[in-house]
Amino acid sequence: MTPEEFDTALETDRGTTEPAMIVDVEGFEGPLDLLLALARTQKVDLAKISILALADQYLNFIEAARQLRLELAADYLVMAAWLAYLKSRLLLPESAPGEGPSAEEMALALAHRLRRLEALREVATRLMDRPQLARDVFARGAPEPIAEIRQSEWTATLYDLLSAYATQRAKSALSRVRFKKRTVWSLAEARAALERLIGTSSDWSRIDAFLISFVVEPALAATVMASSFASALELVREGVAEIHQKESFAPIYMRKRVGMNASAATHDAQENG
Amino acid sequence: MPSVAKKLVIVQNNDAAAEPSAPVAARPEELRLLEALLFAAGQPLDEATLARRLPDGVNVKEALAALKAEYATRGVNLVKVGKKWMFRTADDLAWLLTKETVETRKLSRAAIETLAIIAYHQPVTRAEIEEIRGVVAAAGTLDVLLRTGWIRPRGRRKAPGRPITYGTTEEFLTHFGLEEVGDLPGLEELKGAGLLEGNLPAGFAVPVPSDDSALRDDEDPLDPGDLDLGLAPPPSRES
Amino acid sequence: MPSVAKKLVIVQNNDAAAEPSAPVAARPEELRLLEALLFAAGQPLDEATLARRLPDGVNVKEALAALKAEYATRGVNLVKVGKKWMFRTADDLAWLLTKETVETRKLSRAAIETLAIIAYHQPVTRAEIEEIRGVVAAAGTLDVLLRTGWIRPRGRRKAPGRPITYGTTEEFLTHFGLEEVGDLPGLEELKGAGLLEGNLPAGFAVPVPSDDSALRDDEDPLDPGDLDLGLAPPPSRES
Repeated sequence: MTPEEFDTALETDRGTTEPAMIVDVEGFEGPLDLLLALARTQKVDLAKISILALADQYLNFIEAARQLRLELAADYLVMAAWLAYLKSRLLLPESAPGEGPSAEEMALALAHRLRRLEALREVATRLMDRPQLARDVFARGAPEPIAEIRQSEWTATLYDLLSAYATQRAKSALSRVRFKKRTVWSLAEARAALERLIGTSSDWSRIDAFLISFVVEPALAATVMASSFASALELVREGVAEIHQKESFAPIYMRKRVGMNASAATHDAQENG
Repeated sequence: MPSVAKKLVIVQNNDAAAEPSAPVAARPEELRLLEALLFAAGQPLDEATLARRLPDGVNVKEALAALKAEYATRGVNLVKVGKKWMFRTADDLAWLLTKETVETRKLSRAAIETLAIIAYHQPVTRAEIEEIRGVVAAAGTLDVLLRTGWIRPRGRRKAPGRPITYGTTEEFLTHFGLEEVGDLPGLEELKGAGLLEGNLPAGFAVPVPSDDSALRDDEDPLDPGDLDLGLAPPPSRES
Repeated sequence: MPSVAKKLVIVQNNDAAAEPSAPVAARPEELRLLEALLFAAGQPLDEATLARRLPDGVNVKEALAALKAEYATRGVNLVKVGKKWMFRTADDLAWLLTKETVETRKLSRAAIETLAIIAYHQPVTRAEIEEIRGVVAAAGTLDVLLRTGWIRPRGRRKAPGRPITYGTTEEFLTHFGLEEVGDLPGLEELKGAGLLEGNLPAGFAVPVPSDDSALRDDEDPLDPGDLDLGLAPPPSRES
């Protein structure tokens, strides 16, 4: 039974002193709800409601329920006891003022609670009547996901860098003391190169300038120089070429042998060798 | 009869300009961008997020206002819910679209009332909810509401027993299309009638609901374990 | 200069009519309905479905065409895919719907060592790096370093096989807060900082690095195809 049905059931019996025989508290959400339903039968603004009359209605209702041996929740009985007390206070002249709230104040507080519950129910209805998302109004049915582009940002500190470098350099230096394989320019290679040199010109050519063109890696300079010099001396000894150097550490020149100057060149070369 | 005034107006008729009818003041590109972002998003977006995605120098507030006005009469409206913006179908088109949805879970009367009490009286404790309803809350009511994601435990009342206080969430605002709890229907009437006061003595300031996550003076933060007790499950999505 | 004609026009200024400015040719309601239906739909809808949902007598084809035209210049377009219609973000705004997230990753030990050797010994070939490290480089190490943008292939060594030489970039300097690569600490400084300890063999040296972009005498320029060989791929996109 809904409160509305109860209302009508009760209304038909209004005017008789006998309480309604159709009693059902199932439909009520507690004593306040029952009181509110009863209050509505007074058909007046809740602000002007007669609490005394309401208390009577409630007590009659409870009494009827008891006669029918209906089991009532404790809440309802507590309210009944309180209303009976309130009723007695309202009927009797106020005896000791200042001792707790007066009967009038208690009645007003009850009326306030009833009005508050009623108002709340009304706004609750209005709230639920609002267009609700996914019931009345709808968001985009097929949202387009935001594509995530993950970009890696690498981190490394200068300390990481330096310590990695130092550690691994030190480690490899200590653990792998080894002799570097030496790249050497063979005498044969040097001789062939020199023969090509003196073959192209009968004038003096600087050996070092010529040799530079063969030296790709600086590390090879020494071996190229040494092999070339040795080959040059060999060529001079064979009388194929002559070399010339003005002073110690000065550039060495070389040319195809052309008679007279040979001995001087050889002499110079020997001196510097 | 309205008065009819006659006026003489000199119109400079510039032929050249009149010929290729000038396009209606070109629509600013930022409206396109905003439109795309908000249409694509599955969730409401706040202004800061939008600003971050838009080119520098775009006045997001103004652009949103312009876009909202543009869409006001359309089948899809731009609405502000909480501090966020989203496109939604127009309120009056529910009839057209409701067929589309599976019957949404119906809340019990107790749950609806409890939700309303939390919305209008927040922050509010379970005892206060029971006081207003005049009935002991059924065990499942708060649970059901927590599961909707519309309410959340927000703190603890500085009172004996330190009861948990409840408030509404951003999802609540989104679901009911509210910009803020101050826009709750009937709030003004309730306030005017002094019905938000609870049982406070007269002359006490009228409380106004607030879902401001800042705690009130009479609230303590939740205890560390409170949120792990299943009190606030992740906002459930309705499918 | 376009000719400017002056005209005298008598304007009847009807005050009453002027007040509530008449709405520009009212937009047909069916466009609102279509808009809402297509917006809320979880998947593209075909014309038959749309027709069933719309009031009788609506010319769906025409309405769709009108709606498509309306949205053509917007951030969201109405598009037909197959026989079905849907709203979709404008093609040119795809960039807007991507989010770039930056995840920081630590370089592996091998990568850091390799980077350090490149920094100190540049220009240096892969074989030389392996020689210095005493380890064959893992396949991905140089790749990862190229992706950081901190190293670059700078030329080819004039030697058999013409191996690629690597050097550091400006980004390398920026990242490590160096003004120039020559600021990298030398042997004495490394010792002073306690990074190099123990008995180092005589002749142990730390080169004075230089990232001068001019090719060395023993370097050839890169071959035309070198940079396209995936040696320096654009920042990889992971989805």
